[in-house]
Amino acid sequence: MLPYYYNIPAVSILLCMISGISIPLLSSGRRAYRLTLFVSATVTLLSALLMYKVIPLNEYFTYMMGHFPAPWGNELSAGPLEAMMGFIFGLVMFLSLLGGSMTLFHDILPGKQKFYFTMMNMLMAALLAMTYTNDLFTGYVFIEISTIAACAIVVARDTPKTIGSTIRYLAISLLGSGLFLIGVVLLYCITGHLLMPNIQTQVLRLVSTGLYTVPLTVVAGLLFVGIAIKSALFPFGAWLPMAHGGATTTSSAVLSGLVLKGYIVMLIKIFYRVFTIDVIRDLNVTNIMFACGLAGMIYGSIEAFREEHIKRMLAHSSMAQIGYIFMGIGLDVNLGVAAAFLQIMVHAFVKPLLFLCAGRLSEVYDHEKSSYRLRGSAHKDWVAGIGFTIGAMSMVGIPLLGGFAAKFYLVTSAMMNPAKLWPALITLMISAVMNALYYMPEVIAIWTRCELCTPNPVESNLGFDLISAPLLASGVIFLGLNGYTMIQVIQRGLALL
Amino acid sequence: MKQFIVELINDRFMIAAVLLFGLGFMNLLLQKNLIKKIIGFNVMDSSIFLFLASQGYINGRIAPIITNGVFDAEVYINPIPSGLVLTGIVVSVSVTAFFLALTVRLYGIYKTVDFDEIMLLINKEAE
Amino acid sequence: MNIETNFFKRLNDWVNGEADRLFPELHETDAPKPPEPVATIGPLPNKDVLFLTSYQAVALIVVIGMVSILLYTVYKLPLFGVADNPAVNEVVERYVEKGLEETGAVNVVAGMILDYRAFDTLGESSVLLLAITSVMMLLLKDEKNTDPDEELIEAHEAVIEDHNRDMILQTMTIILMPAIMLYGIYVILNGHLSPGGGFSGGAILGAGLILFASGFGHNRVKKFFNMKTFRTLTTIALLGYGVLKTYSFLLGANHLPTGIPLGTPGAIFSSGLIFVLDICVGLIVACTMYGFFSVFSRGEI
Amino acid sequence: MNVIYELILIVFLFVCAIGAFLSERLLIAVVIFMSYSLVMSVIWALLQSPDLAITEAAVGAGVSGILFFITLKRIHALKGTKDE
Repeated sequence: MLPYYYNIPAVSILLCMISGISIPLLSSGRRAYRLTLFVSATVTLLSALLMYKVIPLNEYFTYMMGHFPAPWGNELSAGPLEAMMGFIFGLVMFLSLLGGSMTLFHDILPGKQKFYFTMMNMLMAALLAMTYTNDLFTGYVFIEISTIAACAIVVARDTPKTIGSTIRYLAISLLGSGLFLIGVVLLYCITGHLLMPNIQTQVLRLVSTGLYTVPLTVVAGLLFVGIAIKSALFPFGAWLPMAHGGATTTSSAVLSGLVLKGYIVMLIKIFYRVFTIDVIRDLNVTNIMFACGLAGMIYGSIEAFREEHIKRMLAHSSMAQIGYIFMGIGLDVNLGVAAAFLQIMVHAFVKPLLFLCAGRLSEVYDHEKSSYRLRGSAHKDWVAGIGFTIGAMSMVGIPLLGGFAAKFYLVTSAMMNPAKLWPALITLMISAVMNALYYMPEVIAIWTRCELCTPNPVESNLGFDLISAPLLASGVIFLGLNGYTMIQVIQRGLALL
Repeated sequence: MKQFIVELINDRFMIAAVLLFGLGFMNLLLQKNLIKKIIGFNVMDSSIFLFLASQGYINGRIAPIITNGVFDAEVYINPIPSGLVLTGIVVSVSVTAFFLALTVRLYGIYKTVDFDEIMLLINKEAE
Repeated sequence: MNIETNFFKRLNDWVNGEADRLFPELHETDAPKPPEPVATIGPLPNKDVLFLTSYQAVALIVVIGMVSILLYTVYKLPLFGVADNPAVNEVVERYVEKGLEETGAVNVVAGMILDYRAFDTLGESSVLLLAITSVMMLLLKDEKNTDPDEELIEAHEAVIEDHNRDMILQTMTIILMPAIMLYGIYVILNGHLSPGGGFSGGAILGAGLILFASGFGHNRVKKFFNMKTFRTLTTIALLGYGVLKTYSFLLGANHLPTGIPLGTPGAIFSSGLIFVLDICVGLIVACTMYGFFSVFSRGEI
Repeated sequence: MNVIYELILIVFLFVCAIGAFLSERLLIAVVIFMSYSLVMSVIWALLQSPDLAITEAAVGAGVSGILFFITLKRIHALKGTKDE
């Protein structure tokens, strides 16, 4: 008999799907909102239970969906890493929904709020399924689900700008999932399997016999480019600022905090469980990652520096953070991948915090988005002000905060790889300075008093003030304080993959 | 040269699929009209499914419907690709519907279906 | 003589879509002109022209590079249609040989979709639900996406439509409708016995509903198929699919027998769960396809 | 014998694909695209996968073709037909 916590991945995915499906039966948008909150809370608790059970035992299990074992039926596979990601997805989804609920019900028309929450539930299910899946084609199906759901929550705001940016976002990310599908198809042609462990045995056999080496490199390239397009790595990320800048606060928080990361976690899992990381390093896909990561860090920071609109500035800076993550993976060192994972987790907390606080601060001056005219808004809404300050400081890399821990381990892993040491260090330094150059003026602006501005009264949103801002901020601080233990847990998890 | 032609004829579906993918991909990027872009996307998607389904075909075997008690696998083709392509066709229809809905709304706002014009209008509005 | 030339000239004009028609007197009511484009773009500033041309050049290079890489890989791949390419392995053997006794489905593909790899198809049906929800989110009529002159044109067309119902279409619908519906239902019910199954049968039913709606107008369809029935049908079908599959996933994973009889192969009520799931998937696909049509053309179901 | 059928169909696929993109009137492009997906469903039948043939015919030519027509109607691109 399976221990009971083996069922948690399957139960959490199916729970999200069934609640997403049953939302049209509910009568009002509010009720759908409460159901989504309840579902994301239960998923968080379930993943916490799974983490509590799996991390000490350092156990990695696969779970058959249905009666048929591995190569025949679908399978999920979970370990310490997937449990942590599931926990973070659930928690951050819950907090962003809670925090952004005011602007949510203001931006979306009452008749269409239920559709929005169906999308949120399905997006949640897709993110969980992408981390837990042990089967490439299931991964492709849930990538399609997350693409449609992500484009739908961007277009929920129904302004001309969001519709225009959504059609570009949809076109480019369909390109990405098309390339990913070609990768899966080619892999099926040469290995004959769709389940990750079976493909791995075939791939290792192919590598040793030297058969089909050209298709193998092309497959690795296609899977990487497909996922890079969808997670807005440097050359492919043109759609990100418009899409994330225009959406409602909750959508942009969830999109840049979680959806971009779901694809990267899946890519890491594919590289570890399908190709094994040393095969990937021989195919020097990681060098391309390293180069794109560096370019992304610089380009994202420069664009964010030039940006006036506060939300688009945050979107550009997420492009830079994606560059950090891919640079970490591209460092060819296990500690590098672990540091990239820590950066994923830190960014999953920091960016929603920044988006939510920016949304609240902009409400002080009736949806004024330009960072110059947000002067002194923190005094009217001090919770959002403090949250924004903590988030900005973590992005800049002030010690004792999550951003610093991630950057610290990125630097130590760069040390371990002398070939890529200098470019990594220089770009890390430049982008840290650039971060400071566009975050610090922001923080200073919102805290300077401004006599002649006319801030309007701020309706207090208890969910934001008491739960989501404090929890997100404490998540950032928690990651900052015991970064070392997190790196240990992640490295043990990576070894198990 | 003759051997190359024989091989070309033999791999006809895969080469056709790749060329159609290139055609659809090029049109998805280069066509100005949104409707043409969506047709290009459809051509691209169905070419990937043509490539996948042609992988399942084995010469001289019949469709995987078990008829009059014949059970051994040498008689039937490989059923997995047709199962995957079935899923793929429905995915590409639903994504086309979403794309078309966006085009209708964009026409409603900007009264044009030319993608570059729309993007210029949006950038003009943004400043 | 001049009737033929006149007739063929008009037919030629009509085929090429010129304004003149075969029977001009029927349609002389002229619909108001569609509005002029609101924002006209002046000559593009040279910065954008440079960007557009460089974008096209880069796109062309990317496409040619991609196609050449893929052609080279296809050249290296196993040959087409050869019996021993790596895809034909023990996975296929089990699907074909033990497929009938394990899933009870004569059609191995249906057995594979709805039983071996049922999780993909659950994701698949929710892709359909997402698509119809997002289309409704965009196109359902509310104050944001209705503009007055569009309403005017639509009202005018409704008048034209009600006046001269298309006789040809209606008689053909009356003839075809039962055949299409029967064929669709047959394809769904025999999904596990003959080729077909939920997806194709549902698409046929959806196309039948669309034919009926375009023949007899939306109000006739709205009598038996409005927003409420659409919502309940899709949700019940998808919930049925989800709950049944959750039941069989969780029990299957814990190696407990689900106790669903597989029935005698070849009979309609064989293959246990697959029969019910085929009906659910058929319902979802039919409602979604009709939902696409009515939301696109009328803005409400 | 089958090879010749398939080669003809593939040539027809290319003709349809190129025709759909070169035609300047959108109505013709959509009609050619529907014939493209019809030919694709014939190819599925030749590749011994009847499920795909029925689905592609019903969904490819049927439903997505109709959606294209309605979109053309909504963006006033149907020149010279009943819409005018």
